Amino acid sequence: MARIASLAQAVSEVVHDGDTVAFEGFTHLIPFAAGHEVIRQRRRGLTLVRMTPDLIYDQLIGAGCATRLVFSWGGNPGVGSLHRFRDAVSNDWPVHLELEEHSHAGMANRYVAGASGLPFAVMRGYVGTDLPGQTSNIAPITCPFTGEVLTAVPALKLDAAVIHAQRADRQGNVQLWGITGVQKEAVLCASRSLVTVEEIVDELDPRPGAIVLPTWAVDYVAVAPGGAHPSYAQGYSVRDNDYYRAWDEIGRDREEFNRWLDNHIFNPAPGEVRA
Amino acid sequence: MARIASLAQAVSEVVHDGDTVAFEGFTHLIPFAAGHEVIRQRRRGLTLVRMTPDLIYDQLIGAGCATRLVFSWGGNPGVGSLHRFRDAVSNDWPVHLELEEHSHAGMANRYVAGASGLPFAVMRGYVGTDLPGQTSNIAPITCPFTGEVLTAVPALKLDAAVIHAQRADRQGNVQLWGITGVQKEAVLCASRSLVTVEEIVDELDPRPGAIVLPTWAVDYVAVAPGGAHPSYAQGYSVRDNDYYRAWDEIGRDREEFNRWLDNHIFNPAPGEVRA
Amino acid sequence: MTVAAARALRDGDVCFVGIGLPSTAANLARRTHAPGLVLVYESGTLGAKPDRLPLSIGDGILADTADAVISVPEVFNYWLQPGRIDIGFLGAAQIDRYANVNTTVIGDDYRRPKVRLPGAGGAPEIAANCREVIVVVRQSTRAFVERVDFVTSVGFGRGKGDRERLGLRGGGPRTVITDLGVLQPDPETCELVVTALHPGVGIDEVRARTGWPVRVAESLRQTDPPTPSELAALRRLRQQTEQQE
Amino acid sequence: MTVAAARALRDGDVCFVGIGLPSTAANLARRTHAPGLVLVYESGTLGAKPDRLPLSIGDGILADTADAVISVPEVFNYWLQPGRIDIGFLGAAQIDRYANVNTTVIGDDYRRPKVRLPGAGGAPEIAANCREVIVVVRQSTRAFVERVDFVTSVGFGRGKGDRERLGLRGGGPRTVITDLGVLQPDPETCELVVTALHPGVGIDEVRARTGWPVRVAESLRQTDPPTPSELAALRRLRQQTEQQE
Repeated sequence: MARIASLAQAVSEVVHDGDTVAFEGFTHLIPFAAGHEVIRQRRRGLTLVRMTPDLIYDQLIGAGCATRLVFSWGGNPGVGSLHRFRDAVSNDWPVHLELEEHSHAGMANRYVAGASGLPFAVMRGYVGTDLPGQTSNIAPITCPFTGEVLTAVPALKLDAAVIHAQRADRQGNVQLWGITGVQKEAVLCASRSLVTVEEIVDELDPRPGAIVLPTWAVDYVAVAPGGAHPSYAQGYSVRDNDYYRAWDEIGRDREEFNRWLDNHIFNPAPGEVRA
Repeated sequence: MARIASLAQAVSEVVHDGDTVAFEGFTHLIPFAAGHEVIRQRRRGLTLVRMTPDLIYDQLIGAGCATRLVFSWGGNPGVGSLHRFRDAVSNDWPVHLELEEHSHAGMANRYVAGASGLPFAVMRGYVGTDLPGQTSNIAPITCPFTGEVLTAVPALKLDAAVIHAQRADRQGNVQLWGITGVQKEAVLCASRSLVTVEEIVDELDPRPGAIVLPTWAVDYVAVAPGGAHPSYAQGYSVRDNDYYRAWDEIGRDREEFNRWLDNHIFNPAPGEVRA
Repeated sequence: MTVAAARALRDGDVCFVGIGLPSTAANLARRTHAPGLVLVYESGTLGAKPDRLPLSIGDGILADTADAVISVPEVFNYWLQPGRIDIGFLGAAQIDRYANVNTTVIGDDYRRPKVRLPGAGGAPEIAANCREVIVVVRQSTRAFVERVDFVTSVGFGRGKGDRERLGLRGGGPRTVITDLGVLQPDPETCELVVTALHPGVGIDEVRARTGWPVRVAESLRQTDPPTPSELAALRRLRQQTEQQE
Repeated sequence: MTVAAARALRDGDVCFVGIGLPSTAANLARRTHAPGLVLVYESGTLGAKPDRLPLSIGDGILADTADAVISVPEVFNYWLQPGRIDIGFLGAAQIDRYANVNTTVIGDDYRRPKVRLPGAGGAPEIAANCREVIVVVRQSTRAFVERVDFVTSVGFGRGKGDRERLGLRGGGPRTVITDLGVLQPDPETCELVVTALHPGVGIDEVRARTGWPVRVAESLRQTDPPTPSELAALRRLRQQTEQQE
């Protein structure tokens, strides 16, 4: 049964220094509020996992929370580059960031293997690219029936998974809809999980396209209205495109970024619930 | 783009003598009408594939359409045994039926591998049982990362897949809901596919729990109202439990069965649309 | 047997359910001592809460009342395989001294069986991967055999340590419930021993209906008779089911 | 480039679309000559029919207008991997003589790159598994290089036969659309050759902006200029998009 807790408490229970943790969301329902709370709690030494690291990962990396990133595409979607990510990779600022790099198909299959309790997944991919040369986590595997050689990737094993969803009920059953990405798989890969939600309701009436994570598969639920801002939360809010554009400027400069951290994460204005 | 055709035409285009074919439906939305049309068209030498062969497979086997069955559980759900299936296995009546036998998990993974364009799937299963001794289609496989030994099963490769769904639109997009089993995977495993539907509508309004097979992934759609009778078609009809019970008597006796074939399949009463 | 099976389920357990006695027992448990029992049917319903017994695992009432309806591959791969299910139920045509189960064929020749049974279904992986397994079977020398003709689902193999050697991660069949009583694996040998008798059943009857010289636990219990409220709940469940047919 | 890319799409094609120029081109094609074009976004929307351009692949308009919304693993495993997608689009920071594409790092040292790029995303498997691939990239000597610094996505490897040797089942990059014209692989060698120029562009300009001595096809075409109706449709699409922001 999931426990319903405050965001601060849930984050402190679920995300610890040195953890391997995924904040998933395939450009929709990105758990920004939870990520900001992790920065606020000054977690260190995280291995961050995600298919599409974007602004919240740029922020976590710039704030010095992470020493490793496992990913398949890192950018500011529709805008450009992630400057804190680049600065960490190229200049070790604020700390060195080690990379393990995959394709989307590879990462998706690593999540599937983890969710399935298997040590690895089989796929057609990576062949002929320079990606296998940079990690030992891509290996050939031979079909025992046809002799064909395919590619294996190891399961993702997460200490923690954090996602944002539209709703939960009072028992802690979680419902999300729209583009649901790999969020279910991320939760099922993890030893501990936290779902932030727009609201808690008495009953999760069925909705087209919705998936439900039963309460017994989730550890913590925390109410965080607008917790996906500036990304989308379908049915609740649309993307704050100005924020994404403004981030390009903020992220580009270390001073500017540190000012943003101080003003919006560590000392937010009274009533500033998001960002 | 799926073609919309009559049941008789669609079956004759999709199911040919000697084919490997799955009529899927996990005790819900079982394509009975299409199966009866196959009997009527006197197909021979079929390899029938299904996780849960039940009455319609008993009927196809008794009618002499099949020479091979790939399956994981064969019975009359909630009632008892399949007597035509037993008679074919034990007495070669009306013809010898070769068996290839798996577990549900194995069959489900074989469908997944086929739908994924992979030659095999990896799972935890079969270990210590006598099932691997009876087929070469279960093999050990070693994880290239951990050295752990798991089980591999080959992808299902179907010439044809036949399923029943609630609705299609005029473009041939197919919508089904309720328990959807492995129907999507079956269609995606097959070179040719046929979906029988309760009705064709102008627009597929989204429904909770519904899945949609896009028209470009389906070959034929045929209208067959009540085409899942006597099984369920959620939202349209419930299981005709008397039919399942009565089948136990009909299937038990060769004469009785042949009479049933004559009266209900080859020479149905005028207006007898189902069974 | 139904009441005894229902009692074996704890409130809050996640239970993998098949049609027949397991479904009846699980739904009875939900209506008596375990309202928070989570029912997972292999057709893809997580947390189904039917108000009558489903006719088959494809019954619409399961989808209508479930917390989530998922595909069959997802049931097996995301939920059963990783060990997320606490309790699995198995039936058996044969069960042997080490709780191995046969639902495939009776007879020595797989290709020419004496009796062709339905086959494996979900059983091999239920037996492998659930935290623990309950087997429900009527006691007879035909069913309780020294060695099953075909191992469809592994109990304890040939004895202690075999599950570990095979890499099976679930706990295996901890409880075999029959019409006469309960058998459980001896902690030292994993051999099934009689640990409880139902009211009015003598140990000689159990011995006479077991196909090997069955041992009896030192602390042989007697199961409590069904309570009036259990019997009433079971009757109500069956009535509601018949009204639907 | 956008109009040229739109024209490369045939009515009824199933097209794997990323944000940016590919999404604009695909939606333009849907509004002009290819109303039956099927758009698949890697976020999990099959058959999205947005009436404006999505801001990102997570845009709700994709889910709202799609025939089906599926999980990301399903997109890659059930739809892309088996070769069910006709056309894939790729962008490129670098592309080489054999149409191999780099979106990972600029520079010789992967660990200490001159420029760290976003990475692979869906590209390696799009390049491997789509029936054919269209690459859209502005022409410059920085982008068009003899050999890419890092092979993120395989075009034709080191030349003819390499795709087959690697077991790649899709057709590879059949069309490279730039701001100057179109390059296509020579059927004999798989080397990219200039096959068309946009109106007003000379071949010398293409040569000057290509980092290898690029060959020109014997049958060099000139692309038709955008028609008024194409330009109007493009303008309308952009207006509708801006109104939403």
